[in-house]
Amino acid sequence: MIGGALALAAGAALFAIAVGAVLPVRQRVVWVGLFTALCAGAGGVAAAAVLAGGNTFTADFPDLFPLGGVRIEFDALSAIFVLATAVVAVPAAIYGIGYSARGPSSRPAQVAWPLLVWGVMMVPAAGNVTGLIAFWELMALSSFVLVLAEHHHNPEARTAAQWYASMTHLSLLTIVLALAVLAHQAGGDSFTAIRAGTDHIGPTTATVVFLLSLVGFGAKAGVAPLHVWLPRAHPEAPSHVSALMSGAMVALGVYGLIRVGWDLLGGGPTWWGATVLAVGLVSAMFGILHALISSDLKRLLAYSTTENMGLVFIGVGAAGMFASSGNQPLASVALAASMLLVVNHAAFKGLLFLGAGSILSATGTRDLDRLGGLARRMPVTAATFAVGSLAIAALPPLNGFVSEWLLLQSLVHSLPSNAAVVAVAMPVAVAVVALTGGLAAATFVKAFGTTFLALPRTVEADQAHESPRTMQIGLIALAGVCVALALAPTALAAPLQRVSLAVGGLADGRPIHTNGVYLQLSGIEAGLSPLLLATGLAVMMVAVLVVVRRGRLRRTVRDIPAWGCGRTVQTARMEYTATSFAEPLQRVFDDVLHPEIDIDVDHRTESRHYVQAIRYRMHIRDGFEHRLYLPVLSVVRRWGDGARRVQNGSIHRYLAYSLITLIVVLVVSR
Amino acid sequence: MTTTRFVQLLDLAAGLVLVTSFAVLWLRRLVTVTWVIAVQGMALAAVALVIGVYEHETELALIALMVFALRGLVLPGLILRAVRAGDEHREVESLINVPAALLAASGLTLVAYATTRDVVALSSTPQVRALPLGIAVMLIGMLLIVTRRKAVLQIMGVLMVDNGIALVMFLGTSGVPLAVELGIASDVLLAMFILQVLTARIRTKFGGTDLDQLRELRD
Amino acid sequence: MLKLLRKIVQTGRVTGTVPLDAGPRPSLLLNAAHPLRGSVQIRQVDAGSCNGCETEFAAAFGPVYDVERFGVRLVASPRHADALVVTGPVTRNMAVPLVKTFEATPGPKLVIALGDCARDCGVFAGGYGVAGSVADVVPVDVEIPGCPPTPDDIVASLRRVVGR
Amino acid sequence: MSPTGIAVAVLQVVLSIASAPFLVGMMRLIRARLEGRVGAPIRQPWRDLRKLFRKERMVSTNTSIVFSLAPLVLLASAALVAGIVPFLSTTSALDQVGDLFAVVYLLLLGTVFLSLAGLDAGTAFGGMGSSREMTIAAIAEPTLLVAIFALSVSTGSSNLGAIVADTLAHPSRAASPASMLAFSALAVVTIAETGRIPVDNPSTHLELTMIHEAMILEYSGPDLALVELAAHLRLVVFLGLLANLFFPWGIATTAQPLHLVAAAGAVAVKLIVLAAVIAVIEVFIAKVRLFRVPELLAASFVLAFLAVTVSFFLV
Repeated sequence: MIGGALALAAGAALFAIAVGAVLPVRQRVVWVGLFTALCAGAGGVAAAAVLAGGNTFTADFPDLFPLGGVRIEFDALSAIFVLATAVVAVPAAIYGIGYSARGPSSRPAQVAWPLLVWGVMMVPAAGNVTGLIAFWELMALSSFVLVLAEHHHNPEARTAAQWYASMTHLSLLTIVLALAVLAHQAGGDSFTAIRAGTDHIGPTTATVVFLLSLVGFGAKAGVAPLHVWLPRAHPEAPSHVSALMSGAMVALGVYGLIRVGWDLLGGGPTWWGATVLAVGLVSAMFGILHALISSDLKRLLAYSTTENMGLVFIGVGAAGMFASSGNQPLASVALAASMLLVVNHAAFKGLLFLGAGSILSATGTRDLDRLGGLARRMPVTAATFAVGSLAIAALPPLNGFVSEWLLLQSLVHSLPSNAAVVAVAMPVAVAVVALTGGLAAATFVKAFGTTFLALPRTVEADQAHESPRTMQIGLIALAGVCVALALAPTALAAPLQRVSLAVGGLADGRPIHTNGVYLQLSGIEAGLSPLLLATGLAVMMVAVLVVVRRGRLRRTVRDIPAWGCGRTVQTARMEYTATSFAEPLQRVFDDVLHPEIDIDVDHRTESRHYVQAIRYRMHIRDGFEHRLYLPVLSVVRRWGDGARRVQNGSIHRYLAYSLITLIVVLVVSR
Repeated sequence: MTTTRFVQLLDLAAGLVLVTSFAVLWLRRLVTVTWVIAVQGMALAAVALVIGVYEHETELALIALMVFALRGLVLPGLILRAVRAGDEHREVESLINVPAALLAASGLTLVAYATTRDVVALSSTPQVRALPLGIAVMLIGMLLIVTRRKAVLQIMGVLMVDNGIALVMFLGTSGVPLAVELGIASDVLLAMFILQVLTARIRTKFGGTDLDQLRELRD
Repeated sequence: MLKLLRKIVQTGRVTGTVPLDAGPRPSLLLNAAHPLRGSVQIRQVDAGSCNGCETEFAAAFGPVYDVERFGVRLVASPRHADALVVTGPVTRNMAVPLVKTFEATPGPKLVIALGDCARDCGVFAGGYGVAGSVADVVPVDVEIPGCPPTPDDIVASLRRVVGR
Repeated sequence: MSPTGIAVAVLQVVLSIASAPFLVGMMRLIRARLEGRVGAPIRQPWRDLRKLFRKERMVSTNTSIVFSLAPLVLLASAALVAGIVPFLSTTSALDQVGDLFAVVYLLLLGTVFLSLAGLDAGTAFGGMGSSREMTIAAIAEPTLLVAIFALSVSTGSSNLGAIVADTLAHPSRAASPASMLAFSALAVVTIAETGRIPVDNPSTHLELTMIHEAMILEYSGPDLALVELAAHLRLVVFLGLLANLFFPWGIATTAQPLHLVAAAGAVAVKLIVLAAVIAVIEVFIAKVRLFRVPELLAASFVLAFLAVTVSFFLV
């Protein structure tokens, strides 16, 4: 059945590519969307089957490429990532039908989209080095095409694509290096062979492979300081593509790291985990701070992806540290927390990106300071975006809370531990996770509040209409997934156990016990019932409502303006904007963010005691980009300038170079 | 005194020494800071007293009395006088802001714990387990010296470093010879006097003791 | 801190040092079942006053008169208010804000005109910037005469409203 | 989930809602007395609420459904927490439903909805209040969770019932440095989260200094009553958490009526003492500037952080 589903997925993807290349625009969009959804759905079914049954599916295609074959090895770890992909890809594909009709309907974009979905699903399914790299590159190329899809009317997309291409190449380069070294040392290309050959790998080689893959997969996951492409590329891609990229593609960085570091290499010393944890801490803080101050909705979501990947890294790193210090049950809880977060993140970040796309296509802007009042104009988008915002802010009773809770439990119960580094790292980790949670709540109050509530700030926002039906279906489906994951995370207890068994080097055990309603952890006396929590909240609300209605309610006055301190006119210009909302927190973190603020005051010509206009400009640069990348880039540019002096276009000089080379070669190889 | 009671009292007193050093970083009014330094000295005395009573060492109890008088009363009194004498008894000025200083101090505490783990592991007496507190107080004292602008606060920093050293000695060696303690105390007193004289001189000559302004003397 | 504590102990309670209820107790304004009995929140509107009435009004909430003990409280928004206390003749610029404030107050609500100016424009009657008395702009339920009214008068009138 | 457990939970919710306005009335009375005033009677907050429930409800044309939903969510989340926290007995049915983390995040849910409602009005002050409220909530979060961390290190569980039972079994732990540090950290956060001086002034009339009050400027009648009641209830919940996590004595470990009555008396005494202390402190100190609040919260964070360090290394 698993094989059939995977074959169906491949067939659907091929068919979608074919119709994307052949059909005229209007049918093209519809059929590509439907078949991409089918492809993702089939992949999801395969993943669900593996997670439910626990069998690993393998298949070999030995002669697919001239240099090596492709092997499919579909185990529980692969399946959880494919499941996450399917969760976001099916609704995104359906949404894409409506979205593409007004946007990226060109042939290349419509061909690249099913390719990307299929590539993202097949990367975790690959069972050998060649397969992994092939699918990885497929995914990278198709996503690159899609980032460029709207470059005609959006010049920003070109610089974004440049950054994306270079970071993707860096990522691919390091991954290829890491996997090549690994395969060479272990004496085999397939993962089974590598696992069997880990004994031949010395600790130094293992460390080199681990660090290389940390860089390569970390760049894909968008963790700081390798995140620079993410806040550029994700906003510029079409929204359903951003949903898939942010929800599922970046998570493959985590997949790769776990697969190479803890599955193939079988784990390592404590500092591996500590390094991953540290990267996670920095990313989480950095990501959420920049999301907080960002007033571009999609950029905000992209930075929040860096934050969430940081949280996943914290979980993986903590699991690695616990595993090396011998606390296997806790390691499996930490791993379960990050895997649940991957699935949850796919659902809510996908939902939020689709919502952002809906807003973008209705108003033509992503600038929060130019939106407002959309709740009554776009009720479906507003309701689903609200679900996503509450979920990503980790508020109960939604799904983000469950994974946050698991993560905190695993961190909190690490003490007392006999490893000093654990004892030092865990309080810091809890503090960072907590601060991240608080800031995420503030960020998404800002995002939802300034977009959907109060008065529209521009004419465009005032004249917005709800998106077409297909887009609404995508939104509602993902919101439904969020709610389902929130109420019944217990259904994932057994699959998470299979995942933790699949990663032998990290954890083995049964992280979560459940009787259907309560979540209980192994070795930790702590319980949570998201279902009962939601029920309790609903019961309380109904009770309050009943009591209030019972006490003879007087009439409700509705058609009145808001209380504006008696001012004659109350306009949207008086509302707090996204920038002003974030200002207090930005000031609190001034020392980290280093904002550049210009204030110009124009005086009236009559007297300089009267002010004509005040212009306030604030610019916050990405610290890593500014301090790390730009210096490196300027050095590279200087080399480039030097090279230009060597290459001045004179044919004589080029011939002279050839002569010199020939002489050198002759001398050297004498 | 039962062992549990002893452990509790010891932890409480040693914990107070640490908390007061955080309070010094947090507070802004110089007079209040001086009071907190006095409380720290008293807490230090309490540590010595608790150990002395538990181990029936009269000598240590005597030292406790002396520490109380010197670090709880005399030295803070002198500092208070210096603070009041200058017209600078208003607010602390710092090179880094308060939350950053507090976070740095908690980092230093972690460092203190992490670095003394091996020592602590050697012996499991309650005294030794509280040892990192002393190191932490020392480090926070140094942080104070490094980050504060006013000379008076540097004096307090020196005093805090010294309190930390004393705490380490009480906890680590359980029973410092009286002579050693006397010697150290007199050293501190000497340093105090010198600094105070210096401060007074600088103030009469240049007015105020802002270190950034002092730097201009060099140029 | 010790100084403040000493001050508190030495001062003791100052409310009631000025005798209240000098005259006969006026009849109550609201019947016993009225929602506002026992709790009246007030939003004060200065419609153009010379601030004499404000001073006296503020004194009524000070420790000496402490009208808060009868369940009267000042609030920051007319949405929270049950009664508007309006002072001064209504100037042209304040007429619209006053109406807006009245409209923003949820019912049942009262308007209390505080001081002679609020009742009949007082010495400002006929001024070029005056739109009229408070009653010309919004319906007035209670009038407190005086230029300015004493805190005693204010407390007595507010007690009439709150019924305690 | 036994019927008695549910009964205990319901009892806790009802009792804490009923007593919350009285506690606030008492705090106002204490302040008034210290200021030399007579002050309103203790039952005045209930009178105000009763009146508000009988007034008109005003919903401006700017607002969306969030505005009407927020008071409900705010009160419901606080009430649910009142059912989870062991006020009267450790046998509440809701104890296993959520632990301390759930409590913290439930309270944050209420804050988030109220902040959204503040933005929904579309007025300058509403947005200002929301922005400030979220700022404080965000930077108070680490203190809360790290303090919980400290508590759960010594007991090995973050479940409220387990922590209370553990403190009852080891009374000496209440006086340990870790526990005292965690208590002071949580006390500071309680003051920040319930909008008391020095973070926010609950009786201010100046919009520019407001935090909580600024968000609810637009509410009227029954909605305002719900918001106010929820604010009172949150105060009770926070104080009750402080009281019973650190001084659980008197709490019932069964669901027998007699024990519950005794526990109600004990928790009432604890709440009154804590509230009185806060009221007295409020007379003595001034509100700090908004941008000094992070210093206060950083200090409380350091206390919580030290509590973790100390609880791990010293005990």
